[in-house]
Amino acid sequence: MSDEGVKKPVLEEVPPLQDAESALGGLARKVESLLFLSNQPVTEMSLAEACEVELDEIERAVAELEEDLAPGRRGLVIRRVGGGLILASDPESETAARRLLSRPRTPPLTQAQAETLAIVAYLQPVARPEIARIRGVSSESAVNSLSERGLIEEAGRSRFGAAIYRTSPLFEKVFGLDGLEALPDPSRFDPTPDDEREIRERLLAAGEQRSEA
Amino acid sequence: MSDEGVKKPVLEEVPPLQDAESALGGLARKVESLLFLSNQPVTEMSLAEACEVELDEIERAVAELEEDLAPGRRGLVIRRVGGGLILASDPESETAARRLLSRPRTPPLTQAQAETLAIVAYLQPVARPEIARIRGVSSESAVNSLSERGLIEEAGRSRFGAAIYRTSPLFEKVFGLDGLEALPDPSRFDPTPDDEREIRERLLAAGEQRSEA
Amino acid sequence: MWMASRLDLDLDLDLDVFIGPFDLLLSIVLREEISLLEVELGEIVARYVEKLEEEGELELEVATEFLVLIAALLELKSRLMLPGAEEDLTEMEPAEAVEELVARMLEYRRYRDAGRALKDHFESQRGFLYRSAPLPPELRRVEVETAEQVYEPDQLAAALGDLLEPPPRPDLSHLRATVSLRRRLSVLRSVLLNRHTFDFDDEFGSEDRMTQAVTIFALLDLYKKGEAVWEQAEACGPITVRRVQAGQEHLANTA
Repeated sequence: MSDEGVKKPVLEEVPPLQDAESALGGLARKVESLLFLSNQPVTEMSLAEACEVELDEIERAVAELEEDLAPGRRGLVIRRVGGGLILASDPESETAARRLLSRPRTPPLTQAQAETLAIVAYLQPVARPEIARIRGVSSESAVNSLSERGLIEEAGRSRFGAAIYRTSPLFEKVFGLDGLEALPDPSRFDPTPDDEREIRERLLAAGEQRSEA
Repeated sequence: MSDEGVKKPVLEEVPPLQDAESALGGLARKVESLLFLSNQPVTEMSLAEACEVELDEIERAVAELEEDLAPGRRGLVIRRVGGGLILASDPESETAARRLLSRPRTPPLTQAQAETLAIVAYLQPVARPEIARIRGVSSESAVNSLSERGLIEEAGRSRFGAAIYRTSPLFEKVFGLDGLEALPDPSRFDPTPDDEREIRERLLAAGEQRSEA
Repeated sequence: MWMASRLDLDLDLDLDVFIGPFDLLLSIVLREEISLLEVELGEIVARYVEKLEEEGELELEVATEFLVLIAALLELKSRLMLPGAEEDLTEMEPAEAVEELVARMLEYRRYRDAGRALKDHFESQRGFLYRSAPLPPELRRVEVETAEQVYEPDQLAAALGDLLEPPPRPDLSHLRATVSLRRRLSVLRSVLLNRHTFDFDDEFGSEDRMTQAVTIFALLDLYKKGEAVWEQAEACGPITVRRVQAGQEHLANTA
């Protein structure tokens, strides 16, 4: 007696439409679901295995879906990439997507990100191994996320092949800086160092101690 | 650099089809794209802002899309969840999807978890001791596992320092609820006067009998 | 207080399946086929509460409250039969307690049923799967034109200041040397007993730095005592250690 009404999802109340020139066949529907859920290209072979059908059946279903998702028909398109199939949004909606989705891409900086960004900002251009030496730990993930967020960018390679970083124009914008000269004087947080060479040396010395600890 | 090739859509090469009884209108296409890209429910208001159109235009586009994605027509369905719209795969493909993504099925709720979740859902915000009082048993492990599964979350402390819980946005998502108002009416679970009388009488009878022993 | 065997006769209860005392009580009370008159209600519940407590699932306060209610229920009739016999110190009259127990059971039952409904609903919704793909990279970053200031530059200066600070020396006071000079001395002596001369690296090169250092120290001690001499032709070159025969002291490492 307890669960009448709850059990019934809204779904079941609507009878499936059968008209359906525009509806997809069962297997094409399944393929669409699978491509929707996967964020990597999926081969037709994997689709066939997942659906437990023969490859040629999948091929027919994919052809049906491709026709249905032909450019200009829907918000999604199907693409063949890297040997597999993947769904993508129609490029037409890119501007709207940017407005909808790119806003919250400025989460607070983690301590690792703040340190890494400070090193790049004050010492730029600076090579990745140097960042690691100063922080006393590998800084790969902080460097990657700063770079993915567009706050730092590669500015070439060192003689030894290491990536060299500098801050980006976006960095100045989100920190409200009118040029790099506007970076606050770090001496406020440390009384002594005055020139960049000295800061660099002290940073490296402190970093080496950190990594030994 | 990894996404060149993905970026260049097939689109430009193929002239858009114009036949299109079955094709979506421009705004509905955009809405479908946006919902595809977002993995959180999106309100109609945000869609309107992103597309720079009026709310009623979005409502019409959503209605068009809802009709198009009606159950049984495609591999995707559109759902109203947590105050917004979100795309989901059709449940028909669940088994194939789990095979493809080798994702185990989420475990069902245990009875203790279900009771605890019901208390939190209907009484929120509710403190942990209150949950124990109603269940007659410490509910720590149920509370912890619901928290771990992300279905409930802490919402502060009571005056006496006890953790207070409420349901999470994920709860609404996995239960397919469009807001907490969509929970089944709790009066459905109220005992009838007959139930109440029966329990009282049987208890009293036991009490009398016992004391005669 | 009551015979356990009678309980087993009367109803076959697997206490493990109940998830709380109210759950147990409700299912006993509502079982049509048994008469509560026949059942040792109090004992079953008490045993169950005990079991919960053993498993650490019962909060003392919750249990006490519950048992007070049950006890009051079981006293009900005797209190009715002996009106005014003794004024109990408990604030609650048994009749009142029964009412509260009924209310609590009903309240519990409401959430038990709501929980079952949620559980079923959960099942019906499990088939819907949501996309969890990350945003395409070009949507992952803010565009320069639309970006606004969200961070304080001082954050950077502070972070750099933290990095300038050399870390505190690790406290090693809790570590005790595990290499003993005495032990290294005896190792050296036993090597020299068997061989007149040996190469330091051949012998100790595979030891850790600490052990090697203490061994050198021990070697100095042997030299001081006149038991051994050692030579090293060049800096960082091989070290040759030689046992000193009587009357041959202090040829030393001047060679």
